[in-house]
Amino acid sequence: MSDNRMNNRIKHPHSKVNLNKPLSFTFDGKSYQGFAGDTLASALLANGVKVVARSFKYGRPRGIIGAGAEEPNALVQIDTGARTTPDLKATQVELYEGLVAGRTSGWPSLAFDLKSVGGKFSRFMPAGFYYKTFKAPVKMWPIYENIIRRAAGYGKSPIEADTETYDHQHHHVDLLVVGGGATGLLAALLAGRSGVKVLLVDDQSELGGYLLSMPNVKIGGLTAQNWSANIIAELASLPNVTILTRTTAFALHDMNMIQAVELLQDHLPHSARNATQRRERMHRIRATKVVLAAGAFERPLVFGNNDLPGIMTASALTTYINRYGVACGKNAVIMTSNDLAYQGAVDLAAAGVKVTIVDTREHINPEWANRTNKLGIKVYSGYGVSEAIGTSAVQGVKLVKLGALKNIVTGSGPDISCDVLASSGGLSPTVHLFCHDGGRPKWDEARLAFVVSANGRAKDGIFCVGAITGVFALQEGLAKTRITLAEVLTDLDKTIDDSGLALETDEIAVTPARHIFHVPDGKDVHGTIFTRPKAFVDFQNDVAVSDIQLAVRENYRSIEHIKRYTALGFGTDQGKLSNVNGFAIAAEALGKTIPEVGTTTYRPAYTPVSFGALAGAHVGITFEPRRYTAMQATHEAYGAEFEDVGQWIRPWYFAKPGEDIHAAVNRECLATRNSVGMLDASTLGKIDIRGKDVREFLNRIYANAWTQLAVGKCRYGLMLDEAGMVMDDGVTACITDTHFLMTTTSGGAARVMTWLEKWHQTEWPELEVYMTSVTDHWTTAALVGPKSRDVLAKLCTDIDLSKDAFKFMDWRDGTVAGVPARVFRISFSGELAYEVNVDASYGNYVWNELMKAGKEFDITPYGTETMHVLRAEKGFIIVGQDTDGSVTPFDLDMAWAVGMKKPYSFLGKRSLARSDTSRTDRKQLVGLLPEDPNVVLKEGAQLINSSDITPPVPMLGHVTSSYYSAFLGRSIAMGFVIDGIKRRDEEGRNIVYAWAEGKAVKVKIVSSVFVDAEGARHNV
Amino acid sequence: MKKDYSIWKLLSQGLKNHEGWTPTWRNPELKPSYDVVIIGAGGHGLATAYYLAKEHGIKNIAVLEKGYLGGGNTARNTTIVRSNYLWDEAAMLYEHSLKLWEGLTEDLNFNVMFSQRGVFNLGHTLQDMRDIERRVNANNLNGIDALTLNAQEVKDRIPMINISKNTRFPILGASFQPRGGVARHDAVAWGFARAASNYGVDIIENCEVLGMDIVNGNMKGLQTTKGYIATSKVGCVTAGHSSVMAKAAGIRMPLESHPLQAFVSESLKPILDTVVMSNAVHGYVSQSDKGELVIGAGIDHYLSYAQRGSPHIIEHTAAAIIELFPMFSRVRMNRQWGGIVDTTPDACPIISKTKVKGLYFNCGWGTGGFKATPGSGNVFAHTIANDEAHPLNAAFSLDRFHSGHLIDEHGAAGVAH
Amino acid sequence: MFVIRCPHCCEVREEEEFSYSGEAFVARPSAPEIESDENWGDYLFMKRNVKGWHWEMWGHSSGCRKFFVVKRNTANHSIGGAWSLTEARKEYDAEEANA
Amino acid sequence: MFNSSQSNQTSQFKPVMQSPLHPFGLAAKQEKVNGTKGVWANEVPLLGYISLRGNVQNAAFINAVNSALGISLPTQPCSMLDSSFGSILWLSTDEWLLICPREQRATLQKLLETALQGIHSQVFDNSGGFTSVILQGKNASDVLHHCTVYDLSALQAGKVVGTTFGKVSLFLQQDKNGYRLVFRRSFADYIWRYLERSALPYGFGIAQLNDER
Ligand SMILES: Cc1cc2nc3c(=O)[nH]c(=O)nc-3n(C[C@H](O)[C@H](O)[C@H](O)COP(=O)(O)OP(=O)(O)OC[C@H]3O[C@@H](n4cnc5c(N)ncnc54)[C@H](O)[C@@H]3O)c2cc1C
Ligand SMILES: NC(=O)c1ccc[n+]([C@@H]2O[C@H](COP(=O)([O-])OP(=O)(O)OC[C@H]3O[C@@H](n4cnc5c(N)ncnc54)[C@H](O)[C@@H]3O)[C@@H](O)[C@H]2O)c1
Ligand SMILES: Cc1cc2nc3c(=O)[nH]c(=O)nc-3n(C[C@H](O)[C@H](O)[C@H](O)COP(=O)(O)O)c2cc1C
Ligand SMILES: [Zn+2]
Repeated sequence: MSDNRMNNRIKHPHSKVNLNKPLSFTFDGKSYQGFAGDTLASALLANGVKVVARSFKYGRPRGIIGAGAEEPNALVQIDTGARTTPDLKATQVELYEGLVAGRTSGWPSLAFDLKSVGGKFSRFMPAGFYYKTFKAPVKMWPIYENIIRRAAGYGKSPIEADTETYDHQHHHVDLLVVGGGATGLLAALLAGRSGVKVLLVDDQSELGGYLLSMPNVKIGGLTAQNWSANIIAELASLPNVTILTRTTAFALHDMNMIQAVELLQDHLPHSARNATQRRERMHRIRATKVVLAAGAFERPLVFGNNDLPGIMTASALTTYINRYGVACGKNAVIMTSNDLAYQGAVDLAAAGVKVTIVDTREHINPEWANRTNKLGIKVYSGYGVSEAIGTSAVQGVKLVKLGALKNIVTGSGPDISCDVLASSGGLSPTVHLFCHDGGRPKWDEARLAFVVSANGRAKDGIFCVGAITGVFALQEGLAKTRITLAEVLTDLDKTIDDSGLALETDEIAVTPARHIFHVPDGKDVHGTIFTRPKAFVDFQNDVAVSDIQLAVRENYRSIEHIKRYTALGFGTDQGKLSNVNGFAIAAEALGKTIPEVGTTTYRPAYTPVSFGALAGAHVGITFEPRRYTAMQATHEAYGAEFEDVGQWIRPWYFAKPGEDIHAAVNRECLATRNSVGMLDASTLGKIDIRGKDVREFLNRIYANAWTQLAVGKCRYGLMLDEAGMVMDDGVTACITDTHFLMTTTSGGAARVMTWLEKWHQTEWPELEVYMTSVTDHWTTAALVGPKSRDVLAKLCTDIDLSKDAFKFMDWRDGTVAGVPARVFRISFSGELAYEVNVDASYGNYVWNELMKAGKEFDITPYGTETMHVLRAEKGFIIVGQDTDGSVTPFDLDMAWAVGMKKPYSFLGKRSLARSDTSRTDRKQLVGLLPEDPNVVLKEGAQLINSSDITPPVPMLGHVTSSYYSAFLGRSIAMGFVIDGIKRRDEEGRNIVYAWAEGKAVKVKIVSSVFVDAEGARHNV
Repeated sequence: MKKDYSIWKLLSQGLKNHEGWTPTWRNPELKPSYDVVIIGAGGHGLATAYYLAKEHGIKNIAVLEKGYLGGGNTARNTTIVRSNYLWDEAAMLYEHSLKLWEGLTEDLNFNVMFSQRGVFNLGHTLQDMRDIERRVNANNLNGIDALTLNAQEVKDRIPMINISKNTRFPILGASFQPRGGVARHDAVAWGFARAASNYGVDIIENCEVLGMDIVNGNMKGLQTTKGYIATSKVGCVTAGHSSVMAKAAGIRMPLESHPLQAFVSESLKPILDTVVMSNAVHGYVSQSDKGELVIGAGIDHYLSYAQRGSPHIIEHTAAAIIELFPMFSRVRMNRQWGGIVDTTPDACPIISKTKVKGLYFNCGWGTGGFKATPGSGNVFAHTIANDEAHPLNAAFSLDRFHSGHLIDEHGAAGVAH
Repeated sequence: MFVIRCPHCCEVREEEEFSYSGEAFVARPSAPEIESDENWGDYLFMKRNVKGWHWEMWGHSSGCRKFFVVKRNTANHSIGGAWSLTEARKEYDAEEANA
Repeated sequence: MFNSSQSNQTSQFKPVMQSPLHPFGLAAKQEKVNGTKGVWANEVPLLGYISLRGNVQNAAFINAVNSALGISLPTQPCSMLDSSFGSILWLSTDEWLLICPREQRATLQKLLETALQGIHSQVFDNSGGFTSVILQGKNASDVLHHCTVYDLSALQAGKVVGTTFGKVSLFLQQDKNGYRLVFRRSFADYIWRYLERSALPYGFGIAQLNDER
């Protein structure tokens, strides 16, 4: 090719890539070709792309290291516009036609990153250097910080709203198997055969796990591929088994609640994506038993310049050749401390790649020696790679001879050239999920790994099989899976059926690994200005061995401190490759053993999960419920603006064309006071209470007394919490001696219902009462104003509406517009008013009939704002606006609503007598009149004694409610003032200032009843 | 105190392979007795020890920590710092703290990365806006910077925010405190540890207090996993575990320990340069200097000491963040975790003497005590040293739960912060 | 996030169906008026806040709306049992008697 | 037979009832259930709902209810009963919901009230407060799995459970070839939209419910 790209693609008999289906894609602005079955990573490697990223701190060039979820370097930005997604791992991005991938680091380009200039001074930027500098002068910090921030971050957040959708799905299964590798497949099959409900999830596009990378192994005489194909086919035939691929179990919570996210569309070309389908689905799986078969990740060995592009893990190298048919170079060096790397080496050599093995062990497995020998692979045993050579890609390695017992350099070795370098330090089991809810892995020195035991958490229903348990040999893993599953199935009252399953393999028996994590280089730079080449532990965060050593030197001795000081394992890979190396290197620096050092805490997410998937359906219109009344459509048609009241949506005001809120509210208020208005009051909570002890119950629940309330009458009640603070209010009607109907505030209904039930069930079960929420049953139209009787009379002939027959605070049953109705003569405005309650099915009809009937009186529907003005004119409180949870009835000047003589100590009563609550100079609710009648105080204005503002200014209280009263032709307000009730009546002390928006406004403390103090208006 | 952290030292050490750096805090042997023992090496405990040594001249102090220092809530909070509380008592205490934050990096000679990028508290209902107005006015009268913004003004400052009226909880406005911001949580613990250690304070990690030796109502000493320690003054600063300590002292506290969770996204190029909090939709978010979105969730309502919470809380928070910032839907959560917060009935802390002479408690910071770290340590040190409350914490005594003089900050404290 | 067996619905249900409702067996003083401010304040606000086995109330808010008692380990979220209020009282009293 | 207050009804009025899902105009959109969509649903509008509370320990209560309704009140947790008048759902140890055709609710209410005279109990005509939705189709249970945390495999015929739906609660039971969802009026908008959204991937149709309900 013209820009001398290398083609690393080979024809491989087992490759899962379909060479007949080429796909074109772009990366970092350049076009490339890959094939169906490729990941972005395999396609880039096939195209010989080495540098895919620049490192976070030092701007060093970085290449692809892994082949899956463990990848720390190859973070890419996929797609553009509303679909752009940052920080995906190229190793997990499936290729599709037209895929557009961008880099997430490197400025101005991948080839040259400005950070790398700074990176040249990396010796001055060790772990935590920012804590020691950027301090002086103090004023400069924002500027320093700005520069630091400019260097921050990988990918870019989308800036357009997401156009794709997500949802959740709940599962309840007998057994969840996490991981569809050889052991997971076997586990699922054994369970599936027993008939229990099984769910198998695997994060990859295809089942098989690491078997996909080791096609040459034979299981029960079958090739790995055929063996798994058989199992998959049988699983597919079992109706009690569900398989989800591309599904990552990312969190395990209490009692085996597993969250897993399924990617449904990201692997499809745009043209094949379906707008009615989800982009991702989050599964919430409640499993009686869980089998973790999550496998393991190979960790690389740590050595100088180990971050050069072209350096990867041995299993990644193996995976690329065997699964994707990509040889990552022409001349490979593979360093290992164990047997694992040999299979890949052999496979690579068979594909024609020159391979050299550097085995840190003195003695290598004779069987592998034999095989490598046959293929002409040179093996250096007892050597290690102390340093990689190269600038923007690996070009060779320096070998050192290692001590036989200690990890020290005992001699020098040759330099070997290569274009790809792989290493294997052993496997690190994927123990993450096991640990999310408190499980801990154990160090196994023989396996050189933090492992989890097969049935160590059996009592929690969690079992583990395969590589996660430290069993790395396939045959042993399969055999143990069988044993573990027998145990699981016994727990589920089932027996195991393993007929026809051959589990023996043709693997080469494993010989012991060497305990080595960091290859020494033998250099002594102590006290000199010379440094070692950096040996990286955590690639994503540029954490080098020297950083860990520095942290320890500075007394960051807990592994959690080391993590936090160096950022080890902090990246988007969460240290899948780096953590164990870090623990080991820390252990060495601390002079401790690895288990003494321990691990950091494994937390969700196992791999990152989109906010969209977490949110599921709870976005947009279904974010949170909206509750509507039966008249919603009518209100909308009438031009209402709405207000949230708790979960309810209520009309706020009904603006006519050209009106603003003020004009509309003034009009609504005047119409109501002068003729008739109507309010949708359906949202008030309503609780039907029955039983012989209702009165006693109400006496205990409410501050006021209920013993005397006669049938046919209503009464206002104040509800206190046990601390004596007002929590709700409303009118309760006596229907019969044993039947009451309570109303509550709109926002407080559910809380009150629970409150009543709780006291009844827990404290007073002896009281014979039942209560039922009837809020939704009743639709309530409040007909308010001097003409309300006239309007009602047109529709209601079976109730005598006359002044004396149907008195203020009475209720009556009858019909309104031909519909059975319960009518209350109560008033929240001080006007003659009726609240008409009907079965909500008729709600809209009755509302409209009332509107028609009121037409001749110019009936005016009004919303919550006008309701607030009208009630404020009368000095009525709104709980939640004029109270804030710190207000007693006495503070509200509502002693009349407190029955101090009731025999039972009603809820909150005792609290009213506490030394602080019983003070008489508390903040008290009063009326406020601004000196200038045209000035409407700001709700939330603070009240102070003088207009002199020199902080701190003592505050007396604040304005809770404030309106322009069209009826009075002036502004009015309510608010709290220390000792306000006394001050109100004391000339000279009754002036305060309301402070808001930088202005102090002179205000007079007055009674809070501004209109009709005698109550003449409602008494007509 | 030695103030040897500087760019010059860094450069010179850079040339010497950083071999000359000394321990950030000493690793001393535990002594058999101390004048004052602080239980809990979180930010508050370490700050207390620091100010005891620095301002009250007490030298023989130990801070005991059952795990690693700074590993409690200090390690797991979303680091929001602000002082715009409603009631005078709380506002003054948090403002005292905010002032100390402003000089903390210099005072400790440790860059705590205190970044005054401003804090928005969004309002979504008319009542939210009334409460905001009330709080902002109170703040201004207390000399605390704060302003009320309408929805458009919020949008002008945070261009990505969704102020559409069609959302479930449309943004109607916000309060904004420009001096608020975030700080690097770990640095705060380490900076105080280093400074306290320099004053001779012994910080003992992996030392759990198991029991208290109280004779006739007087503090005599502590049983710990490292043995008995004689002391007549104990400051208990154990956050989520305060009730456990109280039980050891034979007293009860008005505390409930709940899980509070948070999560971070993957690291992104800077996109959000301030702190946004919303009580109505239950979420808050800022972006750290490393680039991850740091997002706080709500509490679980059950008691827990397990340092993890329920996933539906996190799910809801993700939804809330999308409601505010629909473009973050494709951003991914990298890690989630939980802390144990000690909540009080009035969402205000307890900084108080107790019935036991020589035993002091500093707790109840609930979801929002990180911001108070320096101020809390400062007044608590005073309280311990003088056996009498500092004027700024007098109102935060245990007595208030008997007198009824609660300082109800639920409105300003909101979900969590 | 746990599951709880509702003693009234007699089924194991997801945590989300329930609401936590505080420490169980907090007795309301029978004669509040004679209690000192201190005792009353203790009743109102002081909590055991146990680390370990905790007797607590839950309400089956999405189900039968009944309050009942759960014994739960707050250190690790394991559940020791769930009983109706009356049954729980017996269990609790027995446990207190043994302690 | 009839509500006493209806007797003096004047004839000039023609009361119109609207069900909670009326704003969605479902009647106009309904079609015969067919294979093109995975999920079918519709409201069964304007049924009668009677809330009943009483003490199962009290034989008088049980007897009164049983003889009034001619059934044996379901007292097993989460059980329900279909009867000639409709169904009766156990909601709690002392709470039931009777669902019946609208025309019958007054009769039933009266019967119950009369029978329960003097017995501690509660009978409330809650008909305005509830509605029912029938959910059918080959993906009916799939769609519910998106909406509720309940384990539907435990929901055999004859069972009713109170559980979550999105962020609200409802009662859920099996229905001939699907499920019935019973919920409160004010949540109807949310529940319907949530259902619609959840069903989208399967195809969502408004079912013609051709039966006697
Ligand atoms: C998720 C989350 C988000 C938060 N967000 C914010 C925020 O944005 N802004 C804000 O201001 N606040 C926030 N907070 C609250 C804040 O973190 C805490 O209020 C604050 O950190 C408390 O500090 P501390 O020093 O008192 O407690 P901690 O840091 O918890 O320290 C207490 C220490 O006591 C130790 N200890 C306990 N028992 C013993 C014993 N027996 N012996 C010895 N040692 C013991 C513990 O191990 C711990 O280290 C958040 C909290 C959480 C969990
Ligand atoms: N050389 C290597 O790197 C390597 C790695 C793993 C396994 N192996 C070998 O492969 C054989 C089979 O091992 P195994 O079955 O234990 O493991 P495996 O690695 O073959 O299978 C595990 C599967 O689980 C998936 N997975 C992991 N975490 C997941 C999660 N949270 N959610 C969904 N899917 C998840 C993985 O992608 C993989 O497909 C053994 O012989 C083992 O030693 C080798
Ligand atoms: C402000 C803040 C930012 C964090 N950023 C990251 C991060 O970028 N990557 C990460 O892995 N964890 C991050 N964490 C979480 C920690 O890794 C860790 O989960 C948390 O401190 C709780 O400790 P634990 O999980 O060890 O119990 C962050 C924590 C805080 C408080
Ligand atoms: Zn129940």
